[in-house]
Amino acid sequence: MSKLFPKSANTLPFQIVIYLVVLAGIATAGVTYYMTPKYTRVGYAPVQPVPFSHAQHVQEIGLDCRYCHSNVDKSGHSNIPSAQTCMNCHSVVKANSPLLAPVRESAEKGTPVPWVWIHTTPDYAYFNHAAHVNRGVSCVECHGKVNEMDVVSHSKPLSMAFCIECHRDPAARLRDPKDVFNLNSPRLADKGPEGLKTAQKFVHDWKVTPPQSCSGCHR
Amino acid sequence: MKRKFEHPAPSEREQLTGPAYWRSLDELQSTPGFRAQMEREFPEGADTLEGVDRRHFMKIMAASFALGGAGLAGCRRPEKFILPYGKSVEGVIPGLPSCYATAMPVRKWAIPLLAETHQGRPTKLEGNASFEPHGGAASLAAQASILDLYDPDRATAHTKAGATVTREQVDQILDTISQNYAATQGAGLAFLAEESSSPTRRRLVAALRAKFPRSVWAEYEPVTDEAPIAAAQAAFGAAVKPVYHFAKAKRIVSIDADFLQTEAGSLAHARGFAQGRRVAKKSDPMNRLYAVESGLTLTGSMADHRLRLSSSHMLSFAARLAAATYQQAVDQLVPYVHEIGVSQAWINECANDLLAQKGAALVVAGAHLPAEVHALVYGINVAIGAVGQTVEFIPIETTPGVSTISALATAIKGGSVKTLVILGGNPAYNAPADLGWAALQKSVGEVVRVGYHVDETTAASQGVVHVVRAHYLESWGDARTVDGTVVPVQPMIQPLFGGLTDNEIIARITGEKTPDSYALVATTITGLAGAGATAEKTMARFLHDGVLAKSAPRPVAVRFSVNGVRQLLGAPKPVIQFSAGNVEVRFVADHKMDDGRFANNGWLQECPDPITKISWDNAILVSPRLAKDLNIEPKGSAIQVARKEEAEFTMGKQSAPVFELTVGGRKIRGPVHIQPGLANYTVIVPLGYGRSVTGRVGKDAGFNAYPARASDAMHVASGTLTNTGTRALLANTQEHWSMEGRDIIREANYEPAATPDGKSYQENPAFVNTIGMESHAPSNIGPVGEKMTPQERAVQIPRGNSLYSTPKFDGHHQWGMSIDLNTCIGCNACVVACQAENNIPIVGKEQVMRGREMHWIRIDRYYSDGQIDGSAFGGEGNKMLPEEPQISLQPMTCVHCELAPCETVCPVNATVHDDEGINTMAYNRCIGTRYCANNCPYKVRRFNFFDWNQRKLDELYLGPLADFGTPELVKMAKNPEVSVRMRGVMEKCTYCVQRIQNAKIQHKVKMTREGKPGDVRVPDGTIKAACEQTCPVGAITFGDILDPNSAVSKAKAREQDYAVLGYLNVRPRTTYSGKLRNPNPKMPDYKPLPHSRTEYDRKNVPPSHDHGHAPAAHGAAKKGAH
Amino acid sequence: MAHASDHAADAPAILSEVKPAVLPRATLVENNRSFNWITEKICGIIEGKTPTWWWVCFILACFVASFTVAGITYLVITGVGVWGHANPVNWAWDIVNFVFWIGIGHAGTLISAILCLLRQKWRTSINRAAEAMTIFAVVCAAIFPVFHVGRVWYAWYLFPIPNSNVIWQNFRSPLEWDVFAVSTYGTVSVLFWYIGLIPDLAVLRDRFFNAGNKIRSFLYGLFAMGWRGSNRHWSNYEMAYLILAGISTPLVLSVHTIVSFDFAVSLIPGWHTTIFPPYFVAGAIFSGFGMVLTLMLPLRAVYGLQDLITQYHIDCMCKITLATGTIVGYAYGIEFFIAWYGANPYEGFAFINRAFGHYAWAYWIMIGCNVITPQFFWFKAVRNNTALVWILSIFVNVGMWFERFVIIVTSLARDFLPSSWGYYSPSIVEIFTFFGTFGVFSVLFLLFIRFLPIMPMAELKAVTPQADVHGGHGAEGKH
Amino acid sequence: MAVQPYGVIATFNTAPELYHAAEQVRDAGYRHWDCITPFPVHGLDKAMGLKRSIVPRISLAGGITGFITGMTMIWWTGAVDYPLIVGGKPLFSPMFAFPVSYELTILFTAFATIIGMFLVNGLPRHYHPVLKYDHIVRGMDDTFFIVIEARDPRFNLANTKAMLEKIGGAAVTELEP
Repeated sequence: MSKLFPKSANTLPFQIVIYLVVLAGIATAGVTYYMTPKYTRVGYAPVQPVPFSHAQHVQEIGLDCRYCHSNVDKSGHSNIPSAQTCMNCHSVVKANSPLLAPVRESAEKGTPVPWVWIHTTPDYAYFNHAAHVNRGVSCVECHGKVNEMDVVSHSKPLSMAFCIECHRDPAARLRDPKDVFNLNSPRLADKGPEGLKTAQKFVHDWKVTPPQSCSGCHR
Repeated sequence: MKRKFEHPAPSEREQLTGPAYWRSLDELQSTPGFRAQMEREFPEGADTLEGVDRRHFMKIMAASFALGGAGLAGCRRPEKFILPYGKSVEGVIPGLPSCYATAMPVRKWAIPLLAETHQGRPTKLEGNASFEPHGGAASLAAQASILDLYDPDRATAHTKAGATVTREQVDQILDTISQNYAATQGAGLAFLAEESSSPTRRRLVAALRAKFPRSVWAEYEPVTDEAPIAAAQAAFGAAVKPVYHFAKAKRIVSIDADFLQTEAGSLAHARGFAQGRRVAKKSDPMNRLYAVESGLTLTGSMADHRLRLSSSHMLSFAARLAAATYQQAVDQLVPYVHEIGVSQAWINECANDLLAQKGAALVVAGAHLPAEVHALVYGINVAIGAVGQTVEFIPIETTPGVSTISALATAIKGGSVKTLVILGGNPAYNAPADLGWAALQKSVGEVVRVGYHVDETTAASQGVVHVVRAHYLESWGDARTVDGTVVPVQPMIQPLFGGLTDNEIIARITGEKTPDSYALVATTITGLAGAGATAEKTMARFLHDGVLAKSAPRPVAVRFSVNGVRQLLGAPKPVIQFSAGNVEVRFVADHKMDDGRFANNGWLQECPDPITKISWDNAILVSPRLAKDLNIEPKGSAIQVARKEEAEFTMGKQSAPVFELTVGGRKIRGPVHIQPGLANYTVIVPLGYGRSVTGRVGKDAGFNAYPARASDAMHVASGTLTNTGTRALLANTQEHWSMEGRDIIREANYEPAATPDGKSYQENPAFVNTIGMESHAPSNIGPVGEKMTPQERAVQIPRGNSLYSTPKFDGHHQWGMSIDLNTCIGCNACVVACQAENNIPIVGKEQVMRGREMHWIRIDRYYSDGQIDGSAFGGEGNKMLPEEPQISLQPMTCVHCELAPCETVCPVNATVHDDEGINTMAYNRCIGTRYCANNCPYKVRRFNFFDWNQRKLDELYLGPLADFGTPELVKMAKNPEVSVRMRGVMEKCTYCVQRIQNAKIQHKVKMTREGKPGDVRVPDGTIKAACEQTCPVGAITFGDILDPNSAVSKAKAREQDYAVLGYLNVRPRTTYSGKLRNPNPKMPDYKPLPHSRTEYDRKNVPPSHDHGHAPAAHGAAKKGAH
Repeated sequence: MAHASDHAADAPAILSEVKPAVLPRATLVENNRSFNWITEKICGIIEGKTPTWWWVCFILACFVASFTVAGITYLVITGVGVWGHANPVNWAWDIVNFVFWIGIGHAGTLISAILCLLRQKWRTSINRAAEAMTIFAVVCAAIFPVFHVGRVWYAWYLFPIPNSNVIWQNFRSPLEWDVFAVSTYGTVSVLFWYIGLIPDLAVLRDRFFNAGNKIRSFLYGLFAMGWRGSNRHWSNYEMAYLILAGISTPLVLSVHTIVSFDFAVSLIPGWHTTIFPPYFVAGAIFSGFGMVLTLMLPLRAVYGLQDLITQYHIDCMCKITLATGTIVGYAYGIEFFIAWYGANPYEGFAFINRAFGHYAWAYWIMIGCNVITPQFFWFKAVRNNTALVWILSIFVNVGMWFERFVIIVTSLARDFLPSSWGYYSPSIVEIFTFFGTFGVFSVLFLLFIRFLPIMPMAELKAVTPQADVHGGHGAEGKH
Repeated sequence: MAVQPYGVIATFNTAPELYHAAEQVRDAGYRHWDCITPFPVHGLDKAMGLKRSIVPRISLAGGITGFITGMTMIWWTGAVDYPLIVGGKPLFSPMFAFPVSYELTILFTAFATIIGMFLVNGLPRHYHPVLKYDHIVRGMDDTFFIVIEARDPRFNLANTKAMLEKIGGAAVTELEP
């Protein structure tokens, strides 16, 4: 009744609709971003008990990934090195650095160093390192340029979408098996004009058929 | 591989006060137990690390597990930690399991095993294939025994009069005993131990007896699984025991012997029996089993001719069979022959059959039968030429001076026992009732009890010292298998609660200061290996192989002594004729609980009895005839559209009348279950239930039958039944016993009948195609599909006349399975193996009664008697219970349909196919509509109605008011390769996809290393499903059907291979090989068709099409066969 | 409604000749009531003082509804195990109740849409309440499929929402079809109901304003969208209404067809039946009219609406009940025939077992209530006896619940492998949860009759004799 | 003169009166005018000379969109974006896509119809000069009105008023804007 509703009320419904549309859009976008691994994980860079710099160890000293993560190409699980491994060098180098106290303590007593866990897949998803690094998937594909990180941070979302993207098109992301542990190496497909063909040949010859059905990762 | 990181750290409080399951390093230093790990890693070098070096090495080892974190770090997610080894352990690669050889001791034999460990945590046991007679099989109990290791209710601390004592105090107590009795040469000291086959224990006991010659060493086992030595002594004049070679036996007579399940060596027997029974092609021979039994055992269920007879009448039967096989002895045997209601023709034809296969026939008698029967059976075996062929005799190592529990009881009564050491066992629960053991034990001044659980025996006397006994997976030890081969018992983990082994106790009392159980074993083994063998090499080899080569005693030649047997038989005794008022009572070891030792094992409690299908309970089993006489036969309904149930079900729960059983004035009460196939007036009373002092699982499950059992009638007695008028609910997992004339299990006789009907295997090996809807319907795969090879079919999925086409299955493998119904003995080992492998929870009796058991594989048991009524509305035939049933067993699990009906109906794509033909189940996608379970024609999908893993089974209905979480100890039992499912999701058999995936990955890694990266096909035999691996009869074959030479392809190529419910066109990847029966046409109880086939014909073949030629003709036309 | 004859007049001549038979010549609004009388009568219900009985009923209904709330809360926090489900019966009361409520809802749409298309003007006095019933029934129905899932917090997986798991729905699943069908049905029913309410809300808006109740006037006005009775609006409005009626008709048929697909598409004997769609739709109409009678007869008595819901209306509904009940009975028979004729032993057993097996009691309750009960409606004396009609309508409701129970539970309980045969019995939780949905329904319905016009005033006015611009002499005037 | 009124309104007591009056207004050539009725009066559209509503076209467009949306969505999700083998059925088939597409057709039609109806009617419009008329309440109840708007080219306050009175309109009143 027009005695109840002012004239301005006539534009209100339209405005409300506009607001609702905008609000719904923002809410959707917010949820899609903030509730996905892209937000919840990427960038996670916790403070570790020992300020270990991958950049220093890889770029300056030239260690191979497998020096420490020695079982990455044998086991599903990429092991974190024991303190013993650290002490191979650090019994000599910086032997008394206070920063290395937890490592020395661990090596001495056998108590583990409580490294904060960064890269993880959910409980029900099974990821196997050996299956990937032996067949041309470089560390860098999932972990980012760890070789340049002073503090390791979670650089890829590691969501199912992320995994599936590569499983659908492995040729675009594979490296020469020799380059798997060289995080600066280019992907096969990026190597010049013949690159993609080499990659496709690799996929064909090695019978690289990453599973896209549930059983590949969920057991 | 990753799950191990998810064990949350024990809170600080827990670490300080609660049991520390994973020892800290300090403790590690001071305990010798963790060396187990060492030996496994460096079998060769173990020796050099003895003593200080070894300790030093141990010192630097850190627990490999990682701890989950506490608290939240910001809003992202909980902060968790990765805890690496402090020092690397050589050979241990986190994420890869290792397997070590060990063995599970069972009374006087043992089951050699391989234990799969994940960073020092055993999670799964498999049979050790190095032990040839078992061929890598493990029994139901062996599969389940790993759960006992992680039993939260096991004894967790040494106690004295209920108060915790330290290990040092225990040592002190033992040392005191040793010192106190040194002077008296052991007078006043008594031991009561379990039977054991361990050479080390034998050696230690000898040393003990040498030091304390006046002490009493008694051994007691409530149930017997080996033939009495007295029989061999009488028959052969030697202490020998029979070792059977069932594989060589073409004709077998079992006299009340359940050699496939409860007798010693059952795994070897089952494997041998299956070899003689497996028929892959027409020319393969098939053995024939005659079973004479009072109960219905798994062995009886496999019988081609089955005779129901009271156990008390077995002597008479044996005498008649002996007379029939050895005419010369007739006169001497006549006095022992009584009228027991068995037709002479039956015995004569049976005997003729045995004699016709001289040298390839075998007669076995049940261990519980008196020595007289065994002696006669030895005679028969001699007569039919079995000795030296199908049965051999090996000498028994007798320990002189071993006393019995009765003698010990007398000694206690006489007041001559001051200190009693009870090693294992549970006499207060299972000693013969007439001994009044609990009271006796109370009268002994000092009792030291070595027990795994705090049980009735611990509770029986006040001041008892309870020493925690180590689980065999925590112990060093040894044992002999059924043929005498020595096998190691090797620890997989440091004793979780500081348990000790019997050997350590005995050694300590003998006076050894620091008994080291590894050293004790090493000494024995080195001694056994004979001169010239170096200790370290022997041990290394021994531990690596899991068997000590050539340690089995050689069979000895035996000579049958008629006189000895005549003496043993003595004067003939009259036989009792049983009736409803005076029934024969048989006390039998339960299929799962054994004598009660597994009472707190949830997997076993929940596993249904293979015959009765009752879980969580035992019941007094009575025959349908006796039930009628007792007036408890279920009434059924006026229109019986299906066969009448064998029990009354109210709201789907079996409601059993509770009876009082009186044996010699002693009374027990228990629910009565009607069991077809029993001797009319024999009641079967399974032991092992009704535990009053045990853990939460076993307490008050079932009723205790021991109080009715006296030392003069341990196995067979007579008694009376009276109805108490009350009822008890039983958790029966299979309500209906009849196949209803359906084509589910397709059976045929091996040999043609006298008047050939085209239905026998020899006449038509593809007989399965003449049964079922698909036998007279157009082919589901169409003419195009019929022309394809199985490999093409697996990939292309021809759709026949369907408008739809299936996307191609383009995986490198196509997985499939074949189950041979002809050899499956229904032992349930697969059920529990699957449970252990796949983290399948138990749900408790209440939930099983509702029908919510979670087993991914189950054994369906059907009876048939050929009496079913063909008409739709039923008839008189439907109203009777079978007295002489034929039993058909069928392992049923997800059959991985290519055109899976469950997948179609899932709204969220939680269950879809992978490209290798597996019907996958993504738990994390599942929202739990349960539509898939409804649409599964095989009903093999299981739903998590509650959070079985996180809640206590008695608090399921309390919701959030109940505790949440899994005990640490229980978590350790979980397989890290398999998701633990939460409530609200569906689950089912995955073909052990974790094994498949890991094998594929390992193969790829290996091939890449070897420079053959394109070889991605896993060789046949690499992957074994858990059920397949443990199956003692090799009934299950799994593998790649894309490879025409794989075992599974060959199994599927058998002409009798068929798909259950094939007409539904769901194309199961698991197919079944039809069951064959091999009755003797000359026998008076010969039936030309298996009962199930008769019932099928009655239900499905119109009377005009007599003799069922119609479906046969159709099938023939379709397949173009025969 | 008015539009129907208008458009018929515009249509080609042949169409006007093939008008569906308009058999009834009975009076739709009796005693020649004026427009104002209708307005006063219907608005009076809303504007009057809240009667005591309403409060009593409302509190009672809230109490009963709390059973559902409590039952569902307990279910969600504890697990589906609190219900009686188990292998092999994985669906039971939950889906029975779902199909039952959805079926009831169908009568509402049928009355408002199909009868509208068929120009059965007698629908006008009952269609508003019937549509409300539809919506409330769908609300009650939706509770079950939503909460019967094991992990209700993941129920959003049912909708194609893009997310980081990149996995989509299975559009082959009848359950997924159900998701779309039921949510569409709910939405369209609400829209249809709302569009019918607009003119009446405008009336209430104005009346409350005049009565000085600005708040209620504002609320009604908000939803009346500024309706002013403009004939230019009426023209579009009527077209929209007709279209909604037009799409609601195939919708209502498709919804129950799809619900029946839940069973028909499966392969369980007793479910796998091609006659399910028509049979379910007939059953839905049958149960729906049963429910309409059960609800409207007491309402008519309490509010004295005898002039609006006339004996003629009751008569019509009884006849529809009779017709659909007979169809349902025929379907029961045909199922047995097909099971026999198909010669599939599994199928055959499923039906024999239904009638004579462990659940025979449920089957015979179903037959008694669904096949025998409606046969009484052959007799005019019965149709004229309101009390008897009401009692019989309750039998119909009970019978249709048992029909779903028989189909779902007996088929699952004994399917292919006898080894997995079982027996289902409900737990106290699901009994109370179901019982509580009647409370939920009543709460909503009581709120509806208290705050919204229970009859469409505009439509009622349009069928009165005065509404005829050509000066007809009564309802039978023209058409 | 004061503000130009919105228009004039005339009251009619019965439907036939309104009907005949409407015919005359129509014949008088007015374009911006309207009848206010408590219920849809049979034949009044014709009497007012209204064209057939365009709502059905909007509905049709909605329906087609719905069907295409359904089919495309099912095809894209099942056969293009993430093909999975489900029950051995094809990745896409119009058979199983039909039920959902059908429901979406109906859903989109319903939304299009309602939104179309509101848009075509210019609703919601809570404030309107007609609604300010004191007696308009009865227009929802039992009385009929004709409103002729001032913006009509033929509108002339006096003449229009006179015409309305002539054709039987009672209480002819000016409406405030």
